Amino acid sequence: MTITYYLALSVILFALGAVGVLVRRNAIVIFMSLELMFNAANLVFVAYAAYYQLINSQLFVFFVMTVAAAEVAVGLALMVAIFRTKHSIDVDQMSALKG
Amino acid sequence: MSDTQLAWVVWAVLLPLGGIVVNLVVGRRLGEKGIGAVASLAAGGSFVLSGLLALALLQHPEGGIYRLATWFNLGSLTVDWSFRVDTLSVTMMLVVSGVGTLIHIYSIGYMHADVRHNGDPQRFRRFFIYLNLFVAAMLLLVSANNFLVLFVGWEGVGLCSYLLIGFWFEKGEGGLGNARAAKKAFIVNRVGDFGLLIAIFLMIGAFGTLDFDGVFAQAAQAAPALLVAITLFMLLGVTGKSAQLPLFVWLPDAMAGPTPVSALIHAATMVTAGVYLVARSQALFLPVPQAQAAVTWVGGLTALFAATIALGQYDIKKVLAYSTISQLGFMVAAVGMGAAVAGIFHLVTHAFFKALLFLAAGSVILGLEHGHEHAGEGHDPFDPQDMRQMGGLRKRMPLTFAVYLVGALALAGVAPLAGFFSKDEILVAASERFPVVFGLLLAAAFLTAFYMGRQLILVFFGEPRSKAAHHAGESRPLVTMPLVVLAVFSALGGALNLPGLHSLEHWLEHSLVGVKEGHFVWAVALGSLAVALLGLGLAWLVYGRRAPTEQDALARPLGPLYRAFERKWWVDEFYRLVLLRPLGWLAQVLAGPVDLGLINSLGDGLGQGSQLSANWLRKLQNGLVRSYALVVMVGVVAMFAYLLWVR
Amino acid sequence: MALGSVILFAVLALVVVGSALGMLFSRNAVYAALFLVLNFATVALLYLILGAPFIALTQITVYAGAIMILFLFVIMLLGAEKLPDTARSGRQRWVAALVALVFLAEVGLYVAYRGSNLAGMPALTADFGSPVAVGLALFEQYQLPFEITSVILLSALVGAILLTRQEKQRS
Amino acid sequence: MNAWFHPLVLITFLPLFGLALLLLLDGRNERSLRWVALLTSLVTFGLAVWALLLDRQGALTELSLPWLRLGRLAVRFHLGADGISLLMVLLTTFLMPLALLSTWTAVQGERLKGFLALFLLLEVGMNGVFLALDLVLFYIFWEFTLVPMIFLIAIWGGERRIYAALKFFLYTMVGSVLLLVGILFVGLQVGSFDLPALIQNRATFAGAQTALFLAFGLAFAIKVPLWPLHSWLPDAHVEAPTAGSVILAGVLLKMGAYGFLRFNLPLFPQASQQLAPWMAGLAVVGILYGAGVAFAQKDWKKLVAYSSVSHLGFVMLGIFALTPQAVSGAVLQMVNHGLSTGALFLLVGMLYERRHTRELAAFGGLWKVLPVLSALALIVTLSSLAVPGLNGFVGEFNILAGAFNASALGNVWFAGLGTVGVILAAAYLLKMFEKVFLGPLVHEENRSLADLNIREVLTLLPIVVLVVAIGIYPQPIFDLISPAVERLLMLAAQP
Repeated sequence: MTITYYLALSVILFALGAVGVLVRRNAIVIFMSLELMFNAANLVFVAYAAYYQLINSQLFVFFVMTVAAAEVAVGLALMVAIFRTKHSIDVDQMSALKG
Repeated sequence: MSDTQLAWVVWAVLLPLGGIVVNLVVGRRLGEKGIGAVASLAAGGSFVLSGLLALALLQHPEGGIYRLATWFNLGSLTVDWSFRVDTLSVTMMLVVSGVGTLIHIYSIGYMHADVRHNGDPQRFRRFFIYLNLFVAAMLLLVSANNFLVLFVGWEGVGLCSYLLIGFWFEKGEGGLGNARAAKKAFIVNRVGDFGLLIAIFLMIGAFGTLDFDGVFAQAAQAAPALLVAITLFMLLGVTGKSAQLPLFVWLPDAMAGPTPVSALIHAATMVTAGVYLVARSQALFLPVPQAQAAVTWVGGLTALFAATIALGQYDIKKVLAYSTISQLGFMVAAVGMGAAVAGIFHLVTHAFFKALLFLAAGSVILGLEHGHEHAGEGHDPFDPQDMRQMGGLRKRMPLTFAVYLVGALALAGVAPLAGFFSKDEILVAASERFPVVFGLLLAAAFLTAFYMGRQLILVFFGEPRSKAAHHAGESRPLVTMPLVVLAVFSALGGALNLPGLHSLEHWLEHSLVGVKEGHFVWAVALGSLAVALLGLGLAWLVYGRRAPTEQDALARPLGPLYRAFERKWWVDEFYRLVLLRPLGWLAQVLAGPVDLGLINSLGDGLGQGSQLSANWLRKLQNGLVRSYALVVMVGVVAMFAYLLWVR
Repeated sequence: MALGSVILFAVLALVVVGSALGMLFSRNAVYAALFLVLNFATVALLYLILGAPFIALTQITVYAGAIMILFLFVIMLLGAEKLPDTARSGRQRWVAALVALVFLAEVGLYVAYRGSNLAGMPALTADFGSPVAVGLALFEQYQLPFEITSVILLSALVGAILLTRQEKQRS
Repeated sequence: MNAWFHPLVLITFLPLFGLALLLLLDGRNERSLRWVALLTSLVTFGLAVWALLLDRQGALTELSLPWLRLGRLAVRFHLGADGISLLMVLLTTFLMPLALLSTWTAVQGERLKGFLALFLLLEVGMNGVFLALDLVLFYIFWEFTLVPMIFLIAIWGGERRIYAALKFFLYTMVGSVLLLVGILFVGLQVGSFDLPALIQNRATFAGAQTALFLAFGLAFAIKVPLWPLHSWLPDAHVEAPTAGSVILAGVLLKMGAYGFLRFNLPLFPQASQQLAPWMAGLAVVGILYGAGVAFAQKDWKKLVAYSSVSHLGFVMLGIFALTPQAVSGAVLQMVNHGLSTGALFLLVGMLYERRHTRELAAFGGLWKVLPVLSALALIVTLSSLAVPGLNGFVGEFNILAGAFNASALGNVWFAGLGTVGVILAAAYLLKMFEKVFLGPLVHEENRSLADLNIREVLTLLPIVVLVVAIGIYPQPIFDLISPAVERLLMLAAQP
């Protein structure tokens, strides 16, 4: 049992999260994919905490989680606001910044 | 000479400028008489000062230099506002201010009538301002002590010539004729000035100074090739200002100016500036015979060429204009062959009799205009300068006729009038060094006598050929008085340098280099007199015995040759075809296809290029957040790959 | 290390990856959320194995609990379980897959060539990662960041309210 | 001396003070707005004269303060003036009040405040360009002049003002970008942007001289403009308001020539020597080409604009003849061109205000109805075509005489062909004068035109007085610039 396994798992999760961000059109699912990517990162933190016997990494995870919670709160509020004007949360419909 | 005396030369130049200032400031309140008086007094004052200088020179013939101020001083080159008082410059100053003053006085009367005839009395003041400016510039030209100050006068007189030719700028052919003539004069003169400028540049490079003394002192040691270049470029300047081949074309058109202008600028003084320049620069010409030959040939050819054209003209002033060109040819030839004294002598006498002829012609024109109005045909188109409309004026304008006769005979070279002696000296010099040019000049002298005879007969003899001529009357004393003075000088001017006495020669040898003792050759003198009389006689035979017809009496016998005289050898047409048209076309091409097309597209292409690339780039900014995320991801992958590869 | 822990890890990892894939491919957003809850819970188990019981429980309460409820709530609120099909980004999908594969391959390469020198996991002491240890570190060493976090949460709170507030319609 | 009250600082930034006053004033009170702007520019001119007097007593110091640090690079706030700078500042501050006077009735309405403010900003930039001795500072001022000018053209311009402004902007920016690259390169090589330090250590970048010369030179050549980079000029001139044209021709073009003198010659001596024939060649082409194209123009302002191309060709020829005489002549000619072309644009503007057209064909015979304007126009035209006794001649003569005997150019053809430009100048300028002022009065609407009023005479008179004064006695100016010119040439001559 080496840390490599955890790293590999984390990378796979991260990649899946990234694919989710890239291919899904539903803004809420994109958010969920983002959370997945956070999760992958957290896993690495925790694995290294065990590996180096350092509690600090676990605390980083704690902070990441709080920030993620805040981000989700604001992000979902944004979703609601956008949905009110556009009646859709399809990100492909949101191209007001087109050059 | 003391500095105080030398300073007079500056005052002589400044006085006419003072006249300008007075007329500019208070001229409006002075009235015509006042304006004319101020201007004439200014010019007259210059004449008095020149006379005083001449008297001073009698005691100190070596003259002197008066340095007023530094004009500019750059690197090794210093150019001063400095003036040269010597016998040559003072002679020229006397001629310029003397003839100038007479013409100022004459103009008071002439312009009084002219501005009314042309319907703008306000312009009276402007005329005298220009005239004073001219006198100042011409005096500066002849009294300059270096080539650049000379050049100031040189272009200054050209400017005045421009302004005065275009004095009636709304008149002439198509309303623009006079303005065009003025522009032509200035531009053709600029071509000549180009030559003089290049000569000046060469002198700066070769001698490091533009002062006459400095340049002439080094001329003897200079490389002949350099001197040839300098003198030939100078010759270009001379052909421009003194209306020689090939740049003479502006002078006939310059007759668009009021007649006093033709007399002062385009006959007596300005056009002789080229002659003065060559005489002044003898030291540069003497070491290089090739350049001398070039000048002489230009003069000789011009003398004959212009004389032929004079045969075919009907305009009283045009005849005199071509005669001026021809006589200038005599002078240029003279100074070219080293007979500078003869050239200056002819310059002086020519100033007298040609000014006289022009002013008398002006008197004739005034008489005809007067007669035209008197005849009650005030509004009909009428050319008061057309000799075909004249005839029989001998009885109606007796005084004018008398002085005109004196002038014409002097010009024709009939002894003992002034022209005989001066022309004779040139012919003698030519016969010794340039036999072919001697032939040209002799032929020109014959034609001179002939066309002057023709003019006298057409204008004064026979019966009046128009109502205007019928009603013509003698001009006012203010106009005729200067004529009489000039007639006296024209008659007696030969006394300046009588054979055996050579007073002018001894006077000038203080300032001219290479003066050779002139001598009198009886054969040449008698020959030229015979030629003159022959010309006059032949003119009588051709024109005097029967009433002139619409077609000139020579037209039939000479055929196409006469047509060439009449059409001025098509020189203007030639220039238009070979130079003006292609240059105008070139300008159009440059302004159109080249500038707006080619060069402009450089800038517009820059703009369009950035617009195109922006159009292409903005497609990347598609507004889809997932595309941006994809790009971020690709970047992450690429960076990761780079890190893998590097480590 | 015992074979048992490897097998346990393998099983958990399979669940984790499987639930992530499930989230990725479920058309209905509600299913996606539920898959994610499963995923988070399983990861929490991994945290437990790694000696982080406090983090594991936080994961379950905050992530799997609060956040995912929020997601589900919003999905229900907006009625956005399913989106109509639009074929606007067909190409993007394949490019994304390709990029992900390349990424995985890169990491694989890295692990294969550089990861071998990593030692095995050390044995963990009993109180490593205990709530006491975490609490001490949090309130001693990380006091200031902790306070800042609270400010972040507060501003998120304010922001969320501000963004979702209905403007009073003016007539 | 306190840095705030250093004369050079005051000259540069005093217009900002006037600008602040303008902003405080009520925008509808046009009269007081104009007076504030005019008085500010007059005081600035007074300060420039004061600086000149100080300099003549040897009491004018440089000002060098530490300003910015970019890593190990220091940018200094370094202002200094030699004779050339002072002359250019005098020209700028002299033309400024005249340009403002010319707008007295031409620009009105609620935007007047903005117009005057932009003008004062422009003056800050121009004075700064001529006084800055640190490359970064210079670059800031250089770009700074661009912004107000763009707006002056784009807001108060003629019909195609947007196109003209855009073109002006594009051309200038292309040059500026390379200039910036050049400045950064030089600065990084030496570790300083201070001009004296750079000159002292110029051996460090001697290897890249030619490339640097071209990088700097492109920006300057576009500004001059050197043929064939001139095509922004006619459009900008034609579309710009009168006062803008005056400043554009009078000062902005000089910035290019000044840049060559101040930076290219001392920083890149070998490249200057090697490229001198090429630059002179382009200059001569510009002289002849500008004259030819000017001859074919039907729009009065365009004609004057192309005449600028021709005249600036003389300036460039003089600079790259690299002899004291020619360079001094070129510097003087910069002033001359500012005066005579500035005055020509003023005249065009005055007639445009009366007639609302600039077509040459719409005029003719104006001398009859406008004697005062015509007489002044005649003097200005004659100055422009370099009649001796007026200022243009002294400049052009010294340029051509210097270039004719310049060893840097190697042969006489440059100056010889340049002299042909003197003939052509007579052709197109006299054509212009004939079309506008001579001939019969063919258009009825011209019959009732009013001659100049006192304000307009006051606008033109100072220029005419200087035109004559410089023509007759230019030596004070040469005394002012000669030490600077000789120093620059000495720097350009040493390898």
